[in-house]
Amino acid sequence: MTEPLLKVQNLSRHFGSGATPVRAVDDVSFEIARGETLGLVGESGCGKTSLVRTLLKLGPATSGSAVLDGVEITKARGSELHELRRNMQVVFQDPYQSLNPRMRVDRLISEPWALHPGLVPKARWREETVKLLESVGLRAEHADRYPSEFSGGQRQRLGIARALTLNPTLLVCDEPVSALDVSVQAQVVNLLAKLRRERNLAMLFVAHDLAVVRHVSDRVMVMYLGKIIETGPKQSIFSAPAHPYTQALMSAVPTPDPRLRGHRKRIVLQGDLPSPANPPSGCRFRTRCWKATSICTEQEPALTARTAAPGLLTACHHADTEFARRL
Amino acid sequence: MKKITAIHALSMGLAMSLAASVAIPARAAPDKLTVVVTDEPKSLDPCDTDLSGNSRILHNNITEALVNLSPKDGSVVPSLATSWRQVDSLTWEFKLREGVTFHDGKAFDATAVVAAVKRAQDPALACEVGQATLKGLKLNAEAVNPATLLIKTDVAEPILPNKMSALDIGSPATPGDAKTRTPAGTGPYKLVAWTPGQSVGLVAYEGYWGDKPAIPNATIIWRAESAVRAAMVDTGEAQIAYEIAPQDGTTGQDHAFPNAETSLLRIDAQIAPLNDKRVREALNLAIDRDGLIGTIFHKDAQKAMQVVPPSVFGFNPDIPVWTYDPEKAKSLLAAAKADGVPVDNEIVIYGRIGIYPNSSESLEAIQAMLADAGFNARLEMLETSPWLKRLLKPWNKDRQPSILQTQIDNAEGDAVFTLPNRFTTDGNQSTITDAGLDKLIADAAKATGDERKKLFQQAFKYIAIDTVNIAPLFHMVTIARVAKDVNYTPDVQAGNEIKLKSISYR
Amino acid sequence: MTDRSTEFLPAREHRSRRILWLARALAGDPMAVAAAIWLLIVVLAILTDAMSLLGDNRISLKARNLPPFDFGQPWTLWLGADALGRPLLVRLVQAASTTIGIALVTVLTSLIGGTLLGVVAGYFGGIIGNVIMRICDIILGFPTLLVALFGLYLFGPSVGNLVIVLAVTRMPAYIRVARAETLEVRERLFVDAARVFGGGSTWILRTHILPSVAPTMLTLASVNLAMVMLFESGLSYLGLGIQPPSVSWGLMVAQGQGYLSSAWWLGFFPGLAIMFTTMSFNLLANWFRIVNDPSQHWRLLSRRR
Amino acid sequence: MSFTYFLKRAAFAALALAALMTSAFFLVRLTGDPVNLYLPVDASDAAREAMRVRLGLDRSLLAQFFDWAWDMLSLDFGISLWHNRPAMDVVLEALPNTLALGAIALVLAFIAAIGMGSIAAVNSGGWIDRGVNVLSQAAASVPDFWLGLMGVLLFAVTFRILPTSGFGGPIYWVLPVACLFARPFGTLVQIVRGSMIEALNATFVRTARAKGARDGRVTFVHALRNALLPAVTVTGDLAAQFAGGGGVVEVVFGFPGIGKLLIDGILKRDFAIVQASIFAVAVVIFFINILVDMLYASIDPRVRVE
Repeated sequence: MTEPLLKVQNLSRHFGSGATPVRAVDDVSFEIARGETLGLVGESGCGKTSLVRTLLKLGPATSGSAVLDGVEITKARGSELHELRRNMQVVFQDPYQSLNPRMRVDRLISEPWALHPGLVPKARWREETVKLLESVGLRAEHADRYPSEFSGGQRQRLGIARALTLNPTLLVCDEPVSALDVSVQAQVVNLLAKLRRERNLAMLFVAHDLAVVRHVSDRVMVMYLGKIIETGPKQSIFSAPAHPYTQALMSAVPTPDPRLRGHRKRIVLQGDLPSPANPPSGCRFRTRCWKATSICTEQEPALTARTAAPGLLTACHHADTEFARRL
Repeated sequence: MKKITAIHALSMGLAMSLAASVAIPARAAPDKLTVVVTDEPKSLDPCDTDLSGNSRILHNNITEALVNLSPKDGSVVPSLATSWRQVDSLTWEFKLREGVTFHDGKAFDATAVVAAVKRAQDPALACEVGQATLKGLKLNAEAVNPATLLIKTDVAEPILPNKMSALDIGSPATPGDAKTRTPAGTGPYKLVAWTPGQSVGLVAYEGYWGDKPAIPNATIIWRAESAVRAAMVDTGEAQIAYEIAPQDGTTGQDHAFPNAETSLLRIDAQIAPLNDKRVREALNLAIDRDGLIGTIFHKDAQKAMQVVPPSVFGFNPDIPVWTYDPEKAKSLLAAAKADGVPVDNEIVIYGRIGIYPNSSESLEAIQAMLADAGFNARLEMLETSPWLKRLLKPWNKDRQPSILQTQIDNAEGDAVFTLPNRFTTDGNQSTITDAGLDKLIADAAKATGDERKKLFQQAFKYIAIDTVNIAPLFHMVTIARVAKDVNYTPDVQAGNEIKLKSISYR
Repeated sequence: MTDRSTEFLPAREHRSRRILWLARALAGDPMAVAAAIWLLIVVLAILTDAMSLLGDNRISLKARNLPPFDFGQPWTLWLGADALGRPLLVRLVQAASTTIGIALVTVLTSLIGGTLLGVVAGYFGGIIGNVIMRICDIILGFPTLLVALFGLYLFGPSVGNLVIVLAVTRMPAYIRVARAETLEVRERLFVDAARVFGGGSTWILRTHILPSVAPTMLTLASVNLAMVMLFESGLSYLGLGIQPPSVSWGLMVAQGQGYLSSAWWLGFFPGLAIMFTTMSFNLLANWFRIVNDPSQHWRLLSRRR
Repeated sequence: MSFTYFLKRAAFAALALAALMTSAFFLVRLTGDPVNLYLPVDASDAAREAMRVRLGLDRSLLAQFFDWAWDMLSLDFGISLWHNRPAMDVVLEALPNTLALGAIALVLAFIAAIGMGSIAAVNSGGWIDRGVNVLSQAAASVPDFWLGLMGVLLFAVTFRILPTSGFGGPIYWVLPVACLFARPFGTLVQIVRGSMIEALNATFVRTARAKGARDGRVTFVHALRNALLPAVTVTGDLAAQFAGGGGVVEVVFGFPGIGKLLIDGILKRDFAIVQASIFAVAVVIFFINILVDMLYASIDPRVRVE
């Protein structure tokens, strides 16, 4: 097996100090192979954004490591960090916020080149910009406009084009379509899928919308209160989720298969997300779990293969029984 | 026109409602008089009367001196002393007026004078009189009996009675270790109250030894602006206003009187190009004094040729006044330039804001006149404290060539009060060192009578014609505005005293 | 989200349309038009004087305090003559260049200094930020007049010192606003994006934060222009600002005070000039603020109908 | 407002005050030696030196500073050189005049501005609004000292219905108050008008209107409350400025207030007066700020003082 592109081990990100820090990301480990897309789902407030920001080095890691292409992200500084930036780029959630409204598109797109001199000579910026704009479905004349003159979907295309300027190997997409109209979402997702194929991009695709994740991901990871609670290949997760939380999330997704409609009962979770500063003992999900027993209070379940579903790792004490019942 | 009437009507209405509580009297009550001056007195201590702002309120109103100077000819006339004589070169005897009491009930006698003399010379109190008029002179007063006083001096002082006219006698109860704000004297008025920032109130003293004043209540207030002071007489807020600017002093109510001040520009004769006599002469020739009179200076001001007015003992009437001759000034400058004098160096004119009315306008005009004659002059107006730094020694060695606006006061009537400090080598304001002049002034100060007069006249002539370290401007006048119904004509001493007891309503 | 993009679509015409639109917006505010005209006249007058086209300005004691509105005189004397017989109109124009020049330089200084310090304090925070803000608190806590008095007594009342003192006393306001704006912009997503591209602090400050903060700061500066002018006039009036033979409007009022009852025009006209100019700056600042605030555009544009 | 909050603010204010007083100490001394001003020009050098020794000005600046700091701690502000009595006494005579002058002008300006501003806002865009706008802009732009001079010229010199200057009964207050009134009035009208127009367009007022509330009530309860908050803030700032003396106006009218005292104090190098005035003004400003905060909280319950 080749070395993964991104290898995250026991990564934690805590906010605040003292006795009860907010554990936004708590002891998370995962890998992304070259060209692979990993979907990351979870409710808002579960730590997705903190994880992304830590990986992008927009905030420091509290502990653990994340290695991209042999470079330790959490420790990178100076020119090493600067080089690292080239390999990992991001598409942010809000295309209205992530583009400086006072910069024209050509400046927006070429900003990364200005920061990495030597990559593309200044004389070719215009040409490259047009190429990129066309590759994301925009036209050359758009280069002379301001972001405010674009629609939401067009803006997100600009964001994507800008993320590709440095030709990264890993693209982090932080809920890239959740701010867009449903009709536009599909276009942008398709664009991302196309680019991924063309450029052999690895992606970390963050979303709370499972349908979107299903469309682009190879593998899926579910996060709850700063922890990964289930991860596995797309097929396994979508067809046979073992964790009750995953099941609850799935139940909310409209199934493309018409035969299954009406057969599945929608699971509505009770209660609010507990405070990450003071998570429940044992299994973190137990306060909202309909299957919780005493063991869930006492022991924290480890992320292990618990079912026969191939490649599926689940952190739930009751995952096996669930699987058994299904059969 | 219509608009103005409307505004008038509106404001009238507004004023009516406001005036209900306090109205301004269009005409003062006949028992009250308000005088407006420029500044609040700094002190009301009898030993500080060397400052005109203090002495106007105190001198001959609240406190009196042993003698007075006659406003007519400067001669010494009796006041609290009835007669005096010189016993020997170092001793003077004064006979004191009897039956005089201070406002606080204490009797006026020789011991009171002894205390006052001692107090005025106490270095810890730093009295104005002790440090200016009596400077360099040690007085030792002895009471022979209650009505006879002996004053001994450490050096011969031919004009001791003149000097005694500046020393006001306060009550023996005046504290010896601090200045007082509540003076008690023997004068026709006693102090009622000094409300800081607002006014000083006086009331006639029942037990005054002389004629009772016509107006029993007097108030002295102060305003910095001459236009405001002038307007106050018109509005009835005051009956007498001092130091009205020339542009306001044009009505029949305005009385101009010579105030013993002489305005001049002091030339720093030690710095090039001003160390060349031709340049200093050119400077004098470049100033159009006639053009300044009647415009920026009052029409009654007199062109000066020396630094004391004609009333001063030692004044020399034979010194020619500078004529206005810019062409000659130019040729003098050219001649100096030909000899390598750096006449193009920038000369600063240091002015003092408000030293007399229109002080900055006068310098702006003079600067323009100098520029016309080919001088490179820059004007800098200073506030009093930095101006004093330029006036008084020590000076910086590598200073810019400069001309300083100043005026010299000689109310005491003798040239000795003007010359030594300003024109001798040791003088703290002197820009010249001339051993001959030093000796001349020293000899004059010791001499008496005609000899004294002759020597002083020589000194003035020498300064005006040989050293030329000044550009004398004018013997100044002060303008006082007096309300129509008030009977008062200011005299030459009005700059330093308001003779309240001589004022009456018509 | 209002998207006015369709209004400006063709890129080439963007700029010229913007100017047109500004003109339209100006026309929508008649007071701003009047203000602009007044300022234009003042600027033109200053320029004319700079090219010495205004004619004779010599001292002429014979024309001292010549009354105004004597139209038989040369036109420069229509507003009368000052205490030294110089045409008041010419003096007013000369004073205008001092007064407005000082106001401009002061505002520019405090704008640049205050913005830089405020942005630094907001972006980096920490000890430097704290020190900057505490100094601001102290300066703001005490009357401007006092700070100015000290400054001018200490260093002497020259034009340069006047500018420094005024700039320093106004600066805290700029620092506070710049800091608050920076704190807000710093958290924007596009700043994060720039960081992910490898932008360092300097880059982010220069290309993202400063341009975002600038419009607010410019609005503040335009309001301050009027304030500084009034303040300079006050100081000059007190004898702490401009000194003769230089001239400013405030000083002219102060000098005119001595002629209050004999030649009222000496103090009247310069005061009027201060008022008109201050008012013009205020009105234009108001207009500028509205122009820069999309939610208030209607006020300017709807009036035309 | 909690007591601890007050203490916290007081502590900060005390620190700021200490910093200011210290800088004032050095600054006034840098403005020059008072000795020349207080002695006749003919005084001898020995007399000058004697006075320096008497005032302690011959010692090192640091030694003077420690002495001064010690006196400060015991609230001893020294003797005024010019007035020849305790500096704080002089200051405390002037301060009430200034405070009264400022308070009268501000209260009048505030009331007038609320009235004018709301009338303009209700008639937004109309003739009344334009008139008010021009008037308030002019008032906000007029130099107060010039207004004072013109007032004197018109009402005192020409019509002779008001005194030129000075201090005394109510009539002496008319012109100074009018001068100080102008700028706050102009500024506040602008603010009240602006925020009322905004508030009148805001949804909550429409809601209130939809509920059937009468127009007058809508205007004066909702919009006015909205406009009061910025108006109070600005008034507070202005009050703090005025506490330092309506400096220029006090000079114009010879009004015995703290501003004039301070300017005279600096002109006369009367260190004790300058320091005592700064101290008094700073303390007043501190209380004004607290007062504004309390007012703020009482107008808008959402603003919690913390």
